[in-house]
Amino acid sequence: MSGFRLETGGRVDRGQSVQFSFDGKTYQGFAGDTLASALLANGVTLFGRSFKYHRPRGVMAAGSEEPNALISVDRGAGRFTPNLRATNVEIHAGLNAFSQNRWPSLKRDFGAINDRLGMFFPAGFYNKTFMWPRSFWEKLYEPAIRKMAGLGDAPTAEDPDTYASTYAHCDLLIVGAGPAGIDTALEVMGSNKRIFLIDEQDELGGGALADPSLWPWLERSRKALIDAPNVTILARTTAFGYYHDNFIGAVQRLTDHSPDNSDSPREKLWRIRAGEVVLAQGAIERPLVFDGNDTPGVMLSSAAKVFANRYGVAVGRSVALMAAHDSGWHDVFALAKAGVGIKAIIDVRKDVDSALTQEADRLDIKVYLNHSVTGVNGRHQVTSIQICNNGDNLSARMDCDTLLMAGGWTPSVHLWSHSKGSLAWRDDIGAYVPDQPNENVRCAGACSGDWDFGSGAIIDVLPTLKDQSRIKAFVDFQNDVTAKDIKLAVREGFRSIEHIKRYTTNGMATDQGKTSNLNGLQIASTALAKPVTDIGLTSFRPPYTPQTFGALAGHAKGALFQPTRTTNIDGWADENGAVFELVAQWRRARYFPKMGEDMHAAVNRECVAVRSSLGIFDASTLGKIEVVGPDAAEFLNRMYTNPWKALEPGRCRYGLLLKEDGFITDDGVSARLAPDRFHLTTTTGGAARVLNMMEDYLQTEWPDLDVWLTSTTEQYAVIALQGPNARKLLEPLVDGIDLSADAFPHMAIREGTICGIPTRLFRVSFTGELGFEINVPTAYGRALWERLMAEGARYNITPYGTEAMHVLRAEKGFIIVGQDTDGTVTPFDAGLDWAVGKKKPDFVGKRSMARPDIVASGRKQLVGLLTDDPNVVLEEGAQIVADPRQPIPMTMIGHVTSSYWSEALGRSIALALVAGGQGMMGDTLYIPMPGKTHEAKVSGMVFYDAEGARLHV
Amino acid sequence: MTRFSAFSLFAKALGGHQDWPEQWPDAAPKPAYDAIIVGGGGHGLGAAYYLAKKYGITNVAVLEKGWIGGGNTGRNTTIIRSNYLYDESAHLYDHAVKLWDGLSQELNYNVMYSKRGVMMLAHNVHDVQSLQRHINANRLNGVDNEWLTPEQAKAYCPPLNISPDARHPVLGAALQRRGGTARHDSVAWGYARAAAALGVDIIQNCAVTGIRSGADGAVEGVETTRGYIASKRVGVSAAGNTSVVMQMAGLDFPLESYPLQALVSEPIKPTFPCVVMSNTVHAYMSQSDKGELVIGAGTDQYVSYSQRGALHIVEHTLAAICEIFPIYRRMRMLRTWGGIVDVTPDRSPILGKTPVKGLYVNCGWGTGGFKATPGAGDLLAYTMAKDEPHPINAPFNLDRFRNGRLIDEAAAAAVAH
Amino acid sequence: MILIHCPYCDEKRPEIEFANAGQAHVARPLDPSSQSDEEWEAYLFIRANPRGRHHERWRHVHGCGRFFNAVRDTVTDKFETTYKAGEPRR
Amino acid sequence: MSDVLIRNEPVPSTPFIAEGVTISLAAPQNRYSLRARTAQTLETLLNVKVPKKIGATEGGIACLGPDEWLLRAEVSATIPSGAGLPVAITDISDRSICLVVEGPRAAELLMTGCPLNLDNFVVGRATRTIYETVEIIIIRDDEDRFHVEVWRSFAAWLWAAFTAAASH
Repeated sequence: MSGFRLETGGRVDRGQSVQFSFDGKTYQGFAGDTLASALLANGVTLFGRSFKYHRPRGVMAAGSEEPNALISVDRGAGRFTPNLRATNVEIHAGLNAFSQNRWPSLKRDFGAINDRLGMFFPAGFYNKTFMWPRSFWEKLYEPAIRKMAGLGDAPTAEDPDTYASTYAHCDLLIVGAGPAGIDTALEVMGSNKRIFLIDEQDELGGGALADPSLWPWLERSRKALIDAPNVTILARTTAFGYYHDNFIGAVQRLTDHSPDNSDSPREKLWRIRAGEVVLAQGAIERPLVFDGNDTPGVMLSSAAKVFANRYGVAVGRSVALMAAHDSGWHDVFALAKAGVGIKAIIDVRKDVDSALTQEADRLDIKVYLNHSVTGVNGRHQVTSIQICNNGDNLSARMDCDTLLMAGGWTPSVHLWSHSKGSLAWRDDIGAYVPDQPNENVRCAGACSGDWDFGSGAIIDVLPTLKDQSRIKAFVDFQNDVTAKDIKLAVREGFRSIEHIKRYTTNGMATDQGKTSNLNGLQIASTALAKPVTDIGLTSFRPPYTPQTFGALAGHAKGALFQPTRTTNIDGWADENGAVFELVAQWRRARYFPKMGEDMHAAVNRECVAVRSSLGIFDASTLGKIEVVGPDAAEFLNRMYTNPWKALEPGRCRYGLLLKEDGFITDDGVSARLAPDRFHLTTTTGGAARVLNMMEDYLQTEWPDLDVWLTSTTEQYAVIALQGPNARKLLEPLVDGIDLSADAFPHMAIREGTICGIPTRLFRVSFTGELGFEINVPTAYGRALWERLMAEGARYNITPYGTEAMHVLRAEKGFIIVGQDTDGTVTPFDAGLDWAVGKKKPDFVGKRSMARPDIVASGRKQLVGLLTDDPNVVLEEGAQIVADPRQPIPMTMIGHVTSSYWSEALGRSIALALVAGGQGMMGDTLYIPMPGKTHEAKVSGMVFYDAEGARLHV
Repeated sequence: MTRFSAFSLFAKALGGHQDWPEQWPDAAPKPAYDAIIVGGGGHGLGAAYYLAKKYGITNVAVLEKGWIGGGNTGRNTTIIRSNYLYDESAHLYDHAVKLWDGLSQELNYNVMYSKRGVMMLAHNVHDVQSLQRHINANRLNGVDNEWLTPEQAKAYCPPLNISPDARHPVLGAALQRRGGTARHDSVAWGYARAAAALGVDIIQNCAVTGIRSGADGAVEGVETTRGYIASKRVGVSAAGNTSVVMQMAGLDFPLESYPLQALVSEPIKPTFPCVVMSNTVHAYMSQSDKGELVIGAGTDQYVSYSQRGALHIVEHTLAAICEIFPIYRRMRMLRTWGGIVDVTPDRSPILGKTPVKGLYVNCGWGTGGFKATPGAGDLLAYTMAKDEPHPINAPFNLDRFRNGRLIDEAAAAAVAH
Repeated sequence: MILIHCPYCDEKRPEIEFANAGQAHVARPLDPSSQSDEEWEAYLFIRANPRGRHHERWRHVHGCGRFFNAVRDTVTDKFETTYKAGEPRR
Repeated sequence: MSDVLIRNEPVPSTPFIAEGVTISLAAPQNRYSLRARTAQTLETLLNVKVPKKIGATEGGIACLGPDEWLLRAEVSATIPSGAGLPVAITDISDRSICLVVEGPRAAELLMTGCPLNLDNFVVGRATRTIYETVEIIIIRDDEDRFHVEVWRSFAAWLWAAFTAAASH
């Protein structure tokens, strides 16, 4: 045989040789090889280094339970993936793989010093030291510990690949396409049920892939299933989690096995809702626990059979078996038939089925019953082993290059446990098996504990005459957890498996204990002298195997991450150089800088334009709710603090909305279009919340009211025209509405047309200037905006953004809910007493305003604040104190909620919440900032045109 | 108690670590105690320790229905910070942070408190205003918290994506340098070991099934699955199960329990130096000393004790993480788990006396309980020892839900307008 | 993602179409002003939060839009029943 | 004013064609939200048949909830206001746009982000539901054709999501 590739056998395509590299060295493999099988075929035994002690490690398994052979794959810029299992990586031309957790090289690893000092690093050692001198922790110990962290390197560039996701529905989902899964599918195939059959490997078959005698059956079955229209087969797909109501998460790997990077998705997330689930995930072979069991060349016997029969690779030239279970014997017989040299069978049991010994004789294999392996020689590769007759201490050396372990089997109950199905302990196989289901699910085949592997002995640690405290018998290979670590945990008082796991980290490596959980339980059970069932079982949680962040995020990437809502006019703003801000889900124009302007300059110019002539503003994002029905006014009367019944059709009113706890949650100007029809507006961020709140009261508290709510936020584009020239611009464009001051006063609404388009025209102002808000069907928003810009040129019409809007409203003392209020502010705190209907017996939030702390004095109240130095613009969020000379911690009496430079006033202005503020007019308060303490005087909230002369023109 | 030190570790190593004693004995319940703590999490064990250490009450039992530290203590993302807005919260959490400092030495148990800094991201103008308000308030309260520009934030945490084109661009960040993480299990075990050394009984697999009170209505003891245990002082620190326990005393509570999920990636070499939180995209992350990226996901929307979270929560969390830290899109999720968080109407804890004499409560920590562990333990101990709250936890009383003096940090962060 | 039976649509629909709306049958007092501070606190804040059988409200917000009631076991997360708003407690 | 204002739509007017599925913007139409306690009330007012069962459609009227219907009609259509009656009729013509998703892969495409089992969603059925995080209304117009109503400000995102999924 060439290298370790057997002359014949295996499912690899010997006609198709594939070149790949590992740690920079080039190797040849065949199509169908995994990285593990291809490297083994090339005689490579050293694959990686363990986590804690940096011990040399080879391949232990052939599947996704592999704890040792973790490698990184580099597919070019941004396509570096650490911690892949060599046993799952399919080779392809140009595959570029690297070993991990070693420096400078895999063979000579500096970190291996940890192994020499291992006796000083038992489980939990870090709890016991690194504490003195105290200062050393931060400066020396912790940085050092953090440096040792991790296995593979971290990615350093953004992943250019895309990921897909979908929901899917089926009547029957079968997880695992081994013989049990395939048989289930074949049985149900005839029905008209929609069937999903998924398997993590690249081809169907599971265990059958390592048993040539089953291949003809497998071929027939595979064909039948592919031809069946009601069967969907997903290979390279891992069902990683079993969620409520038969909802299963699975990830399909689409491109990693092919040589070139493509634009098509790398992986696809399947979110499957299944009527019934059949779990056929099989079982995982258990390693045996003995000194040196982690030496490269020591592996599971079932894995050796897979490498020989599926990949045509001999794991060694002289192979010994350490068995506690019949299955190992059968594996070795299969190896012998495949042409692998067998050195001997060692079995811990006194006697085994005579059929086994006879077959061994027939194949001329030496057998040692009631023996154990007590030591393994060789560092990067097994060179020989020590075996010993249980009971006497006559240890003998046996040369071999590979040692197989057959420790029995552990049913894969992971998904079953995700589904909260109960487990039952079976002494005969020393494992938990599925018991009572919690979902519509059943198990088939080995994962339910029924198999034809034969029987075995259940043992924790192989008998040895060595001092147990001196040997390194591994349980969790990747995390370097040894039998003595578990015994130490027990000795130190950790009695539950949950504690032992956390203390020793047993089962917490990237294989999540697939090969270590049961051995850990057995050892703890012996150490505690309690049956396994009294120690508990660590619960399995998704994912079954590690899954890619990107796949779980699905297509939610970049622009698709979350929708950015834009108005019909957004495109114009974008083309005209607007600077945007994100508000709730919306993007809004914050200001429109002209060449060379910064925000300050742009905002000043925009404000001046509004005050002196005409400004135009996209207010489309304001929430709108149409409230219609005979009881509309009654309903609003109960929701808002203000009275609504007397409001005449054609008129508007400022509405203030509280939560039932009495605090302001939203506000807006609303109009009565007809006796039974209102047009409400809400804040941009409050729209959905307010509608939901109103529906809640309407549906569950006042279902008797004949009124219905409809969101019209997106039915209308809203353009605010603000400034002395607003009416002049509108007059020639509007039909059917008399715009004169008497016919159309402030806080009124009229319906007509503008530029031939129907409009709801509000005369309202959030700026203190003569103003209109034009509502038109959304699709016409941009065209109308452009028309107004054109017609408004003669008034030097100026688009302004949210920042100027904030300044203009602050000059008038209009609050912004969410900025000047913060969810703890009542109408009285905000100086909005006038908006509260005194005579109303009830409205949402009224009762809460009578609670002791709400009526107490000294609450924070909204006031104006004028800095003594008019040029100082306070920081929003700056804290206010009465005595700046007090020591820290200071007593803070409030904070600045809004603060701007007012070009109109030629000075800064601010709004602030100050304890008892409304009683402090004219008082000087202090705002201590780093380096300087500012002084400011409490004032009223209206800084500009207090009498409102500019509004009523 | 064998003192832990590099020397004892060395000495024991030579003996093959054969003679380490139990870190804490597995006690059986005595008929009566001077004080009982219900709930063997970090908070409860801490309370027991401080009762014995600071207030001289050593005849104390901690009753844990499962295994100590098996609840939220062992199921959180171990973030420690104190940069809260309101004075009450800032003082409460800063009291805890001060105790975190030096806790390893005090307990002679390395809890690995790592001051790697906690950074909170601002993604829009409103976030900026909110974080600035926090920073200013913290400064005058003597709590460290500083503003970072996007560039400074990236310098502090290189994996951060500060592209202005991001869906949620980073406009800046608030950094508390004293913030960080600790080893969650070690906190529970360290308190248990230190408390036991002072005489506290730590009783596992002992569920409280009833609370007995006398004619005067005062607490006399608790019924448990291991028999009746008498005590005139009972402190309940049972997180998600608090409502259930309080019902036994006939008390309805302003609490709801929700599933909270968290997850970790496979371990990788050091790549993420601090803790980053983003309230806007609902994601927070750090890297454990083992190399795993530790990620907090959101809570499910419904009350549940199943500790079984939904997949779509994980999808949204990882989408958010990949947006803020695009280089991790190829990383892989290794393990997820669920906790049960008890949430009050104002998202602030309840820590103090109850209407039942001798019955004290510590609950409602929501997703933020771990950071408060030493503080909550100390203040619960104080309150039980003096039968009155310490000034720091006085505002966190039950009355606030009646009189309206809520401490609503989330509301103060306000809603986008 | 749990499946929830909407009593109005009369079919099981996926959770993400729904919004949980807290404990059910917490009726708003007809005359809040007459409530004592204690009674008002109970209405606003005190919740059952049971381990087991729980009455809660959901809204089929991305469906028919209706609020309805449900009885669900908070330990298994399994629904016992769902019924329309206004129907008597089950 | 002489020249009339033109409409501005949030998605391209040219269809997106991928293997097995085509996505296109439907022509503008009038949309009304019809609300009443019973279908009967509306039938009397509009004197057309109004579907009683949630999810059913009848002559352009879809029943979305126990007291909610969506009426879609051509742009010339008019409708009484229902003033004074216990009904609510609200013009929402421009609130949403309609994406037409057709082809053998139409259902498959929608199910990439919609958790409903659309294989069991019969022709003529309509429902409000969700695509990932965005609310939509799905109407099965034919075996291979769905109408997807989505609020305007979400349309650009949905178009991007659909076209991305369609090209996968």
